[in-house]
Amino acid sequence: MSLQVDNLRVYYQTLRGDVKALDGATFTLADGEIMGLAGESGCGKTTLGHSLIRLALPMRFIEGRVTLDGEELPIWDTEKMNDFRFKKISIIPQYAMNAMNPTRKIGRMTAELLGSRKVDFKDILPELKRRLDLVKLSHDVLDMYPIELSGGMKQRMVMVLSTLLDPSLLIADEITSALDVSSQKAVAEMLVEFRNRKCCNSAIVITHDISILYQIADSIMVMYAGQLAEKASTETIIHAPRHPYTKLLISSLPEVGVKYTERRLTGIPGNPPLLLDPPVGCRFRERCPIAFEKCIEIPPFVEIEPGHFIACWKEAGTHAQA
Amino acid sequence: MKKQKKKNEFLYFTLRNRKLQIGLSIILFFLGLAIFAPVLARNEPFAYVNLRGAQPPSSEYWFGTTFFGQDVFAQFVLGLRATFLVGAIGGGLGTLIGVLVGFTAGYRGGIVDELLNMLTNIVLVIPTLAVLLIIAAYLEVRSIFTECIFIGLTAWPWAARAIRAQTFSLRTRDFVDLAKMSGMKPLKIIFTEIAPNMMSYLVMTFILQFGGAILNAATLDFIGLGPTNAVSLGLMMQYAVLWGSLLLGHWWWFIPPGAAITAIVGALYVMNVGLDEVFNPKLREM
Amino acid sequence: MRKLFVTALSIIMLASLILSGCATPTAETIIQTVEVEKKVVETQLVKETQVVKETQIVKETQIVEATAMPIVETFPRNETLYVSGAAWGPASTWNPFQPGSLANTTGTIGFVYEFLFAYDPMTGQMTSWLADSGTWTNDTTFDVTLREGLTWSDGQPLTAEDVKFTFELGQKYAALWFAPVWNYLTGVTVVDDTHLTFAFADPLYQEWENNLYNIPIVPQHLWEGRSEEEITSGANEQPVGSGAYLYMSNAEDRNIWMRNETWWGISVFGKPAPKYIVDIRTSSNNVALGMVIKGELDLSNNFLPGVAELANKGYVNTYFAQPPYMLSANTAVLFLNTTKKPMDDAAFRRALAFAIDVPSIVNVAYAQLVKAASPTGLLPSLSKFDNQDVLASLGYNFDTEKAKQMLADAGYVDVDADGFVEAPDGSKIELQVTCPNGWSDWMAAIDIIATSSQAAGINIQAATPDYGAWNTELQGGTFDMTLNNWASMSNTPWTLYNLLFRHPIQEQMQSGNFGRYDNQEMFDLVDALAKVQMTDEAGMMDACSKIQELMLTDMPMIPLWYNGLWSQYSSSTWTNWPSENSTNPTLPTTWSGYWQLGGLMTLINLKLVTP
Amino acid sequence: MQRYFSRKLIIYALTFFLAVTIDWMIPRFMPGDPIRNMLTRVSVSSNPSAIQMMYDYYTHLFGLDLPLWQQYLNFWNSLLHGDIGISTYLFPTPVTDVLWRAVPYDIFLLVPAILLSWYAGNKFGAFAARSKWLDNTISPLGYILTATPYMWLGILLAWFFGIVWGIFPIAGAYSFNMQPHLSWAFIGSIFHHWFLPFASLFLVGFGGWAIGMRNMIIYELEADYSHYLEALGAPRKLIRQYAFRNGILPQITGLALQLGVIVAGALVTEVVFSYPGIGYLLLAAIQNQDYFLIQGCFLFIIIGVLLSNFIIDIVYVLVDPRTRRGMTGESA
Repeated sequence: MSLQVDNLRVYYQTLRGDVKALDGATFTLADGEIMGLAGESGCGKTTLGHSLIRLALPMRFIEGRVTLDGEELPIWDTEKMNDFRFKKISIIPQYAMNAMNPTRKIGRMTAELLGSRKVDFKDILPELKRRLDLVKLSHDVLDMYPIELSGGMKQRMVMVLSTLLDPSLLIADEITSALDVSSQKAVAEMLVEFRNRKCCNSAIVITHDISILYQIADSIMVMYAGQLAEKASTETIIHAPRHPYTKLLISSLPEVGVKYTERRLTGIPGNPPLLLDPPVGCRFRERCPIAFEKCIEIPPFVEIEPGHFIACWKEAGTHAQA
Repeated sequence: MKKQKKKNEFLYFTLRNRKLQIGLSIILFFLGLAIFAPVLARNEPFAYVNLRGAQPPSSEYWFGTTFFGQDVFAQFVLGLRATFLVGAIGGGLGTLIGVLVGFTAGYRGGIVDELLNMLTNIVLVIPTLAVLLIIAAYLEVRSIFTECIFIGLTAWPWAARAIRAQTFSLRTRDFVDLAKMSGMKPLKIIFTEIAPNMMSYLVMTFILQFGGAILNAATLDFIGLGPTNAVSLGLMMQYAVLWGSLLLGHWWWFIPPGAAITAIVGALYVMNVGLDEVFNPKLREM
Repeated sequence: MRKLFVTALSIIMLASLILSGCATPTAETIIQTVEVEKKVVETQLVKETQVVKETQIVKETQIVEATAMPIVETFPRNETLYVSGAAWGPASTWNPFQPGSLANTTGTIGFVYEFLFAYDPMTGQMTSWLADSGTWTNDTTFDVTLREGLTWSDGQPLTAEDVKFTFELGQKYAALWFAPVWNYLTGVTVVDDTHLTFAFADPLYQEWENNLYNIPIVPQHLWEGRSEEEITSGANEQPVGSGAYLYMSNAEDRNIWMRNETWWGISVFGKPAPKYIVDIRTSSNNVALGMVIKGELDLSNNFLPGVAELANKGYVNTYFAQPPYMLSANTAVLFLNTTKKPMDDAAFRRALAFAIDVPSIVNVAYAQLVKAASPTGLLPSLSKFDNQDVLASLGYNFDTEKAKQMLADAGYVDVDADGFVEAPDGSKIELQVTCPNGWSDWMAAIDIIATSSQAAGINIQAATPDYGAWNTELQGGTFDMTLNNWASMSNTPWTLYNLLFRHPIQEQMQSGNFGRYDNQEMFDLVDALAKVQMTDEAGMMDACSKIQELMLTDMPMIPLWYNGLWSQYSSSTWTNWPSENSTNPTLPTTWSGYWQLGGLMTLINLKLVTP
Repeated sequence: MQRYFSRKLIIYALTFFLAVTIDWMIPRFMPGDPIRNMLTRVSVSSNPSAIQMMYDYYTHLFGLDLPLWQQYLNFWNSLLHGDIGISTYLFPTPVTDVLWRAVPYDIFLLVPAILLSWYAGNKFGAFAARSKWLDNTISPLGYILTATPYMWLGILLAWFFGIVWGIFPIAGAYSFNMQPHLSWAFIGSIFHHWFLPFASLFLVGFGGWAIGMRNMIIYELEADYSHYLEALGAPRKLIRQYAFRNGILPQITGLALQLGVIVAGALVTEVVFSYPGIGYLLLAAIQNQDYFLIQGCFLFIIIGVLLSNFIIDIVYVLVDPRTRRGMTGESA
């Protein structure tokens, strides 16, 4: 068991009150598992990803416990988390295009970054070069400025950089959304390759694009309105989802491969609730075709089959009762 | 609904922002003095009211009297009027020209942009004050109004530059493309889609132009190229220095006008940063 | 080469400084205590002589072309006179024929170049200078005898040939200001080295005698090879003259003069006390005033408002210990444009003279630093030419009620009840009184003129165009009424009346009669005055009386007050300054053109304060 | 990079052309007659015909009697020969001589004031951006300083230090009791006189740069690369260091844009302290309606500003790799 998250709550502070962007998430991630994290915009998937590595204002830690390789992560403490960042847990940010300091040569920036983490650049240089080969980047990029690289190159460079210290957990945030289709595929495959080569132990891939997950993820976790809806193996989620939201999500895709990016789910009537003051109970209740009285209570996220978790009174009824 | 909320939030931040509160209250204080100047000033600004000449502040003359026995307070509050007038007209004109040039360049693009941008950059390099000095030096009679006009006419380039950049980025945004595709007329696009998004920029540009115009006018006045027939804060400083107030220790003559200019311009700058924080949520945390 | 020299010299000086092992104190430390000052000065004296010696060694061995002027590191306070108030810009010319620009190098005429005569306005006497004597042998012949033993500062003798050469330059070059003298001068004949004769046809005696102390004599041996351009407009950067001081150096804000130890006048007048004169240009009153108070400036001839207050407290010294504190230098006259209505009406002009509040100008605008002018316009030094009878019957004084009455009598009545009178033909009167912008004392004065005239019912507003615009209006005759004071202190009333009634009337009036007062009778009277012999005081008085009577009847312009000979001094280093208590007071001024009016005598009379 | 420079150079050439044209035009199309003004200062005892002759003589000497186009061409012609006329106010000194005498003082005053205020302001601004507490205490000072009119600060400094305390002189470039020579005393005197004008220029500039840098740093700390570094556990120090370095770039461009304002500041400061630079000269030239000197001052100021701009461009290229690598990082 690589990652264990228990009842994690992270809110956003705003002037009108807390936005309950992540309201009680409990799940685990196995060694070597690549887990896709899917859901509509604003469902809390990015909040979840970021809170694991860099919980910064206006995010506010409410409660919960995160354990990585048996060690508890002090995610509420920015300073203490520094010991874990990069070495134990790392991220490929959504803004990979702008993630590197524009006025430093990439090699130098890497060296300075490593130096600040007490890692000797010279020791790691051979490995760095191997990994550049792996992502098909010339070693010359180290002597270049970010602006001299194309979008895809930057993406790959950031990938190499983020995983350079072989973190146990890698969070990949929308790593493909800014790329064209062919690059998307290549980057996605590289991620798997990285995992295979133990450049990272396990990974959480946050994306809008379920088709990418279909290609690379071992499992998929679906979120809705700040809460977990369903987690299961990729095959199960795509072909046999149980949660009514997952079902609608999957069925609304004309075919696998089409993004549902910013478009509203036309197949699902209504809008996601405002997380400033979310409805009590199951947050999907108001849009759910199969909702019933019980849904006024919050459904627990329970394992209905080995490795298949779901938060729905109806689908997991018996288990929930128990 | 969404728009309404956005507006409220903006207003909320505006009223809550400490920098804006401080800046605005200073400006309003001086504006009040300027507006009620005729009521507050108990004497004509140039009348020789105190036959004993220069006297320090007293209950009769709040800011004392000048070398000639003129009421400094009367000159001060009336001078504030000139200051605000120059700021409003000079700064307003500078902003207006800047917006027209910058906007046209940014929105039209192509050769128009090339030309206007080149013009902007050329005028930008020429030191404004040097030009102003020369123009002022050759004008026979100078009023506050002509001063405003010339300050406005020379102050626009950097406003144009900023507006152009902003227009450029807005022009390529999705919603403008969408509007274009839906066959909206350019003018309508400008007013309904672009202008609202530029408002924050315009307000900030105007504020900076306002402050800049005040400083420029003060400099001109001080050098003796100010209005030939009016009272202003810069002229007060000029007279104070000319009539030996430093040496004679008539501090009440040269301190208030400079302090007022500093306070007004400083308040404008603080307001500008405050507005920046309101418009740019990223900066709110500091 | 010169650069090399300076550098070499600098290095030597630096070395000597280091060797002597002491840092030169700044001016401030010198002034603080007298004991310290003395000590310092001693060390500096030693140092200075040392440096000068070395300079000469360098000159002899290496550089022949270098000028003999030494560079003085720090001027010893007890040998240096600091003055200011003459220069209004950086030095640009040492050409004695450019009187206008010479203000910036005051002393070019007076220190370096000298005149045949000097004039002492305190006594009203012409005194001999280069000339021992000058006499009219008949109505058209003027004989001049030069002093014996006159020399130029380069050692050459100054002879009658030099004088002849100088005067004949005016014949050759019309652009020289004294060229018009040749309208009536017919020739100059040298009799011998010290004697020469001027021959005239119908001479203007008054102008001629004025010229005698205003035309600077230049050395023929250095000037005869020069081109017209060099003579009329060259900068003459290394002036060689005959006078008491030598030009030493200049910078943006100062001119420095050094005493001419071989000056012929030392044996005649005595040795001017200060070895060095540093003439400082101060743009700001604060600076000059502050320096006088601290004793850093010995004599300031700047107009310093508020100086009355400081004089009363004893911080500075002035000629008079009480108002007006200053001697009078020239007359501020309100010119009225007689080509415009209603200034074309003598009755209106006379009423205006009564309406102007001169006492307020004196007391408020100038804080009592000036005196109200005599209605004749003549300076106190020429007051013997004021006709008291004319003044009694035709003089004017500030009297609003009388002004109102006179206006009413002349048909100027407030028809539309707006508080201001209308002209007899019913037209509105709206006039402007002007002076150049930034001339702050005058600006205050025209404000008072406007206000007091308004009180008498005349709608006059003050306006301050820029100098250029003002000047265009002045000379082009487009102003309504304006202030002017261009007649300088003189030996003859003719100078003032020549300014006031300059004729003929031309499109551009460049040097007088700006209001275009066109009265042949007056012109004839002024011309008649010009031709009266200077020695004929009764004749002059008679001519002046006629001018004054017509002037005060017609009132084409209104003399208002005398601008002061601004002068405030410190007695911390130098003393024996002229004052009302002096036995033989001279003019305490450094202005260009005043050295020959007693300014130089002031320097000669100075004494070092004995600590 | 070549494109960057050639573009800049074209702009500068055009600016120069335009400035020279304006320079030539302004006095000619404005009222006032410089020769007449000069002659009014000449003794009034000379008669009108002599004055008229002098007038014609000078008019011809200055070339004002030619057709305008001819004057314009002549202007360029002599300009390119380094001749910009003879000052009427300081007749017969050539304008270039007058200006060259003033230029060293300007350099001596402006270069340290600009560079030091820029450097110190940036350092201080970055320091202020460290924490809310520092920001709230330091920034107001910056706002006050940058909003202060140059002359007022000058007046205050002159009053406090020159008159009330009397520890600094308030006029001239070196003590009136000295002649220029090489000694510590003289150098001391030079610095003693330089200090107050320098301080007023420095302080106003300092406030502006500090505020600018503070804002820049706050922007940069919110930039993506800063967040990425944070996510990778980089210490604050490194992130600040990057933010500072990147924030400096717009400040360099800002320096070029501010030059005009600084020149204006120097002008009034020189007036307040009677410091014999070009500003002081320009004022005198204006007051005396000296065509040629005004033109010369303006021209020198333009050339100075263009040169400084060009130097800043070069520095920018050296500092910002993006321009060096063939990308137009900062558009002209």
